[in-house]
Amino acid sequence: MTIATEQSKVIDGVKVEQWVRMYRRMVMVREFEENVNELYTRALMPGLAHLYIGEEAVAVGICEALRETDYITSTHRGHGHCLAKGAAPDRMFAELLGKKAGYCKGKGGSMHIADPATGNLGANAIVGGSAGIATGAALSAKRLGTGQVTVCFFGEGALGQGVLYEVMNLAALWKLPVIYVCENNLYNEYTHFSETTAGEMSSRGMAFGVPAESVNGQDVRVVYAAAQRLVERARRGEGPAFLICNTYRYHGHHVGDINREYYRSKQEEQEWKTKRDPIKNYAAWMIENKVADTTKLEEIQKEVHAEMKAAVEFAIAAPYPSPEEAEQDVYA
Amino acid sequence: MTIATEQSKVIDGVKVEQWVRMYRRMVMVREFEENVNELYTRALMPGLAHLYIGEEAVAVGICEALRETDYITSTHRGHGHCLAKGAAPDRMFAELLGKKAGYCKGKGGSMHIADPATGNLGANAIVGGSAGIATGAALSAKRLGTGQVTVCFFGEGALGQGVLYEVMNLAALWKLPVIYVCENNLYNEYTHFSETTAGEMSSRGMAFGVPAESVNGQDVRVVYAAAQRLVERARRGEGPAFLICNTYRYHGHHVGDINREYYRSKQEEQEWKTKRDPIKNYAAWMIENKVADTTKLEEIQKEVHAEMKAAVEFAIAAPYPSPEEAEQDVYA
Amino acid sequence: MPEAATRELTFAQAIREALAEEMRRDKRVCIFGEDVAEAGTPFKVLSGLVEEFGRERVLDTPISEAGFTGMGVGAAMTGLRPVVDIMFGDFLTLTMDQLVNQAAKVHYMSGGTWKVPMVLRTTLGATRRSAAQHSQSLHAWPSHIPGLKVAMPSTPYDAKGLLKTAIRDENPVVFFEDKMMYKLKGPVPEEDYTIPFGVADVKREGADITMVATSSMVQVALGAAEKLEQIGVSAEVIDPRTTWPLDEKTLVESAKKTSRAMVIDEGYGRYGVTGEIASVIAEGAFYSLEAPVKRMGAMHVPIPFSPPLEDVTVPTEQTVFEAARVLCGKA
Amino acid sequence: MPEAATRELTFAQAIREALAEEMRRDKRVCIFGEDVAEAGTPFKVLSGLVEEFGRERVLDTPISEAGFTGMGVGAAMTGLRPVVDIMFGDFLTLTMDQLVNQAAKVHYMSGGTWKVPMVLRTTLGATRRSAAQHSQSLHAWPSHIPGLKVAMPSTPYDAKGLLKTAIRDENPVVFFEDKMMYKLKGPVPEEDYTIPFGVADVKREGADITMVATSSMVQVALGAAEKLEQIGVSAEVIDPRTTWPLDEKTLVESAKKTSRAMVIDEGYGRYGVTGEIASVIAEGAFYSLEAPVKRMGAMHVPIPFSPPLEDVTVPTEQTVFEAARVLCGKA
Ligand SMILES: Cc1ncc(C[n+]2csc(CCOP(=O)(O)OP(=O)(O)O)c2C)c(N)n1
Ligand SMILES: Cc1ncc(C[n+]2csc(CCOP(=O)(O)OP(=O)(O)O)c2C)c(N)n1
Ligand SMILES: [Mg+2]
Ligand SMILES: [Mg+2]
Repeated sequence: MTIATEQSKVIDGVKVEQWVRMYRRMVMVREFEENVNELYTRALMPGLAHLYIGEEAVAVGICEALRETDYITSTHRGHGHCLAKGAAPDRMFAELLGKKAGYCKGKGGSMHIADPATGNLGANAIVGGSAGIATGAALSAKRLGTGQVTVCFFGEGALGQGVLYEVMNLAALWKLPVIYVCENNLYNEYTHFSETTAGEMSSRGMAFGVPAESVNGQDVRVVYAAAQRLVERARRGEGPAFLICNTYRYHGHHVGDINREYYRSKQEEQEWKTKRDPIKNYAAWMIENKVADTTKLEEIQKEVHAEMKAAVEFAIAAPYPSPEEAEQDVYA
Repeated sequence: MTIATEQSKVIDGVKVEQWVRMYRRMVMVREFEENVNELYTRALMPGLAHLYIGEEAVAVGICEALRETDYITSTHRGHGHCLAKGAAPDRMFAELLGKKAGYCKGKGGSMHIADPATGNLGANAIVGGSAGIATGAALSAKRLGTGQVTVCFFGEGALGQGVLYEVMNLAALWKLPVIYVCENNLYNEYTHFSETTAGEMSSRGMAFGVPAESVNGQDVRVVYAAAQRLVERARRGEGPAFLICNTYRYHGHHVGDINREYYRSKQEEQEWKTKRDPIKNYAAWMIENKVADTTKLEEIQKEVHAEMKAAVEFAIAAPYPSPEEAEQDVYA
Repeated sequence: MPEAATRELTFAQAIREALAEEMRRDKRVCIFGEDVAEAGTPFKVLSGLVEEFGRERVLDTPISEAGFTGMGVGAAMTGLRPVVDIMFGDFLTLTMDQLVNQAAKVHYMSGGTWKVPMVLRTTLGATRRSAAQHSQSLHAWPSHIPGLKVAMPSTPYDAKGLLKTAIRDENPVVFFEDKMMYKLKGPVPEEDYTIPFGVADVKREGADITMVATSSMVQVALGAAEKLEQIGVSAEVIDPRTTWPLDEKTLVESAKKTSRAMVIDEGYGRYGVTGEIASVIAEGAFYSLEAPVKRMGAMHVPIPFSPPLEDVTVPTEQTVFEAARVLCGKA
Repeated sequence: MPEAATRELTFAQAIREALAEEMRRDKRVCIFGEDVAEAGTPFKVLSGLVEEFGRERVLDTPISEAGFTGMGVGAAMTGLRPVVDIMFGDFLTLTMDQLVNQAAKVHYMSGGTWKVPMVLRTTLGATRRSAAQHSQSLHAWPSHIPGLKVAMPSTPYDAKGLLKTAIRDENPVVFFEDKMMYKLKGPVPEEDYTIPFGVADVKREGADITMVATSSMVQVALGAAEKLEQIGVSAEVIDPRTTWPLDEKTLVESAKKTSRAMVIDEGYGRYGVTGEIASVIAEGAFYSLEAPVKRMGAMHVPIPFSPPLEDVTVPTEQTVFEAARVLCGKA
């Protein structure tokens, strides 16, 4: 099998190795989330979680354009971002189950995965809450001359939070290397974004001096290309950007949101799932363009599947922190 | 003297009576503020005050387009707004001196003049702090069907406050009758707005679905015409607007800001004062267009001057509240 | 206390009923917040209200807590009586300027001319496995601020009566609901009733120790009181129901009677509600107290996610029981 | 306490010197806020810093308190040591989400992996005739929140030493300066020194009554102590210097010694600092106290503008003196 081994071959300006990695990462995110859902249904996970299924191309396409030392901030729907930036599934599952082996020693849970090693400044359960942090990290990078770029992920619901505009303005004034990535999945919880967002979404960037673009968030190639361009621009010192990725979440707002027909139709869901699935469509493109063949893709799926099963088992078997740990880590 | 008596004559589509009232009001504001400055210099006024001198055409032009029952919210630099909306100078001076006869019984002072009788929802010492209040008042007007319009005055420094965008978005979504009037006098305290404001200022409205305009704030006729149009539009139920009035404050940020050369040049000040003074230029136009003659204008100036002197004397003579009153009015 | 307890309602139903009745009574009452119409809030507390009152009076907002709280202030000043919905008490952080620099001060700063009859409903309480940004009990902050009133019911009956009072009050009221209590059932009469602010309720009479408990901690204290009875300690449980105004007299009189007091509140133990109430009792009942007033609040840590960690951060029946036992010298 | 008090500085100069020295020592220290560069702040506390350190390290921001405080958090996490300037303590309302849901919790939520070495400097204090939105003392709020430390110096010496400690601390520190105190002079040595957090300072020794006072109230308490001396009462004045961590031991030991205590703080008297400290003393010195701990804070009203009104809202030498006299049975 020549195709799969020719990792350094370049297709559409990108190495095959990278195309394959993006595929693997998207599959990882999906498999991870399927397992989260199952852990919830089996009552093995405390609390709730917000699944990223359907939006995989966004996190993966963006993070593919980042270096390991670059920063991200994430959201309540953050598993995809963390994985795409390189987090290990076993420690993530452990965190989701409140185990000591988790990224936050069980203190954070689903909505607060953070990891200095992969540049993950932390997921945030306050909508819009990490915009300041991301912009501050960009200030550090600029002042310290490290060349790092920060990506601030948020849902289109965060466009309601004024603090976002405060920091976009600052990022533009100070030409900070930060990309604001708006994941427009159409809903703020149960309310359609058109009921909460006046005006043209992309003008929300330009009004604060931040150039904006809007792309198909279901196509990892498109997302990656845009991210690549904007990240390099930021790295060159040319300032921030605002990137809207149009996407869709297949599941409920959170794992408990099962009956959704009062706010969106089954038909709408079906259409996104069947016609615009980021993994299926990307797989078809890969095969068509000889980036990989079916066997290779199936192999990846199997590997990821096994990896996730092992990670889940690791997490289930891992011990809880002991109660005394509640008082630790309040102060550094 | 025919001109002055022909109050109902119409010039440029506006009654002479109205043109004259605008002149009188601008002179009132200026005279009021000159007296405030003197009260400060004579150490008769507690605390500080932010003078509106130079910006008179904005408040007066806007409020001329409002009904008595319409609402305004005002700022730390608010005396002009209050007077233009119909506040009585004597009770305003009394408030500035902390006297019981003041609009707020001495509890508010310069930055908190409020008066239900003239639709003044209150001046606000939090930059951007009244944007929510103004938008809420517009919600009431719409829901109760009163036909009232609300004007929210703020300086361009308030463009830094995210809450402004939160409520503009809401006003646009709900088509609320509110006009956001941005008084761009070039400075946020001691910092030039170009150092604090990225992008195109007027796009800050459109990005949230609020149509924006930018006008010469030194020309009361221009301000009035724009306000008239936008207020009527809002009254018809066609939604909010964002009006930028370009203007200048002649004095310091507050009465104690005397040496200003470290942040702006004397030349700049001189230019605005001599070439773009809203009162002088308007007087010239009035005479040229036979709206009034010099005698009439001098008469107005004298009247206003006398009124202000009397108002100041009233305030100086008025008694302070008694200390027990400190505990009153906390709860309704 | 309920008189004609003909039926039981959950805490959530009691809240909803109070809102519905007030909205029927007074056309000026309206609700706004995130997902209040479309979804009836994530906690489903408002389900059905939009159907009855329409989208003119139940308004879904963008995720703009500061903005729509500020609009609540302006709307309240000009003729509406808004009930602003802040989904989680943790998001109060975003509304503090509107609440504290605006709502609380408008009446006073205007020399008593403008009024702000607004209610801000929000939640408190941990142990829902929601981690540090969705588990706080921040009611000490508004209680610290003159111009605000703060209510925190502990039963369906109190919830309905206090919410009606809040809506009819001419001042801004911050209304805290324990989100873990929404399914708690209790008697609620059909007739219209209100509960005055500043009147504590003795939830259980006792002779040996006074337990002042708020909101979520009232049930905990009652549970502990049961256990105490078994070891021969008679505990009086008092719920102030509003932290401001505070019914100091009832608290102090009880402590004078029992000579021992503790204060249990789910907010952080430091610089919060327990400090205030303990001070009031320590001062008022100084010559009667046989032991220092014992304070119990949330552990001074951000609320952790992991169940075994989270569970030790808030007072429980068991920890309250044990503290009371020690206080009464029965350890 | 100052050792080699070779010279006197004002409180403002002491703050400025601490910043300048720390900025020289550590290139990562930077300042941002409104008018910090161009004007050196309206209080002129920072005058001259931009000239020495340039606009890369002293940054004028837009009027975006939430935004730039949030940036402070992110910058602190990633290698800078920002000192965020919030002009008036009243504007803390705008920063509470960044401060409380972000800065205070990042370290804990991340399982101890990320740190937030940020200082937020702001002001407190009334009687400047600035009315309700520019006169508050809101330090009780951050003191209530685990993950934050809160310092509030009362002398130029403490200001410099505590600010240096704050800047070198690995945690978010909220630093309150009494704006009426900027011109107060006091001895400040030339040598580098820091003052540890959580160590109270006995500003005056005494035998008959313990006065715990914070920030602006320390001078007031010292003045009252002078007056008390004239009527034969020896007052001990203690400044905790940081409300969190709190040096409980020193406060309690003093109260045990004197058997009478009062707490004087310029924040609102309700649900604030006085409640906490009075409770700590009432509990720790329970068996030694001869009278209830007396609390004095700001009157429970928005701060009024008018001088005769404003003047009665905060404790003064005279009111503190009188309260102490009554407490000591010398009335
Ligand atoms: C400040 C704040 N307000 C409200 C919430 C409750 N909440 C959690 S997720 C969410 C909707 C977010 O929508 P969006 O930003 O589009 O993200 P999505 O869930 O669609 O990924 C809301 C309102 C919150 N977490 N934080
Ligand atoms: C939230 C807030 N931040 C800071 C201040 C301090 N402050 C008072 S006026 C002012 C500048 C305001 O500039 P602008 O809005 O342009 O109004 P102008 O004074 O020019 O009329 C600042 C920063 C404040 N009052 N409120
Ligand atoms: Mg969304
Ligand atoms: Mg300005």
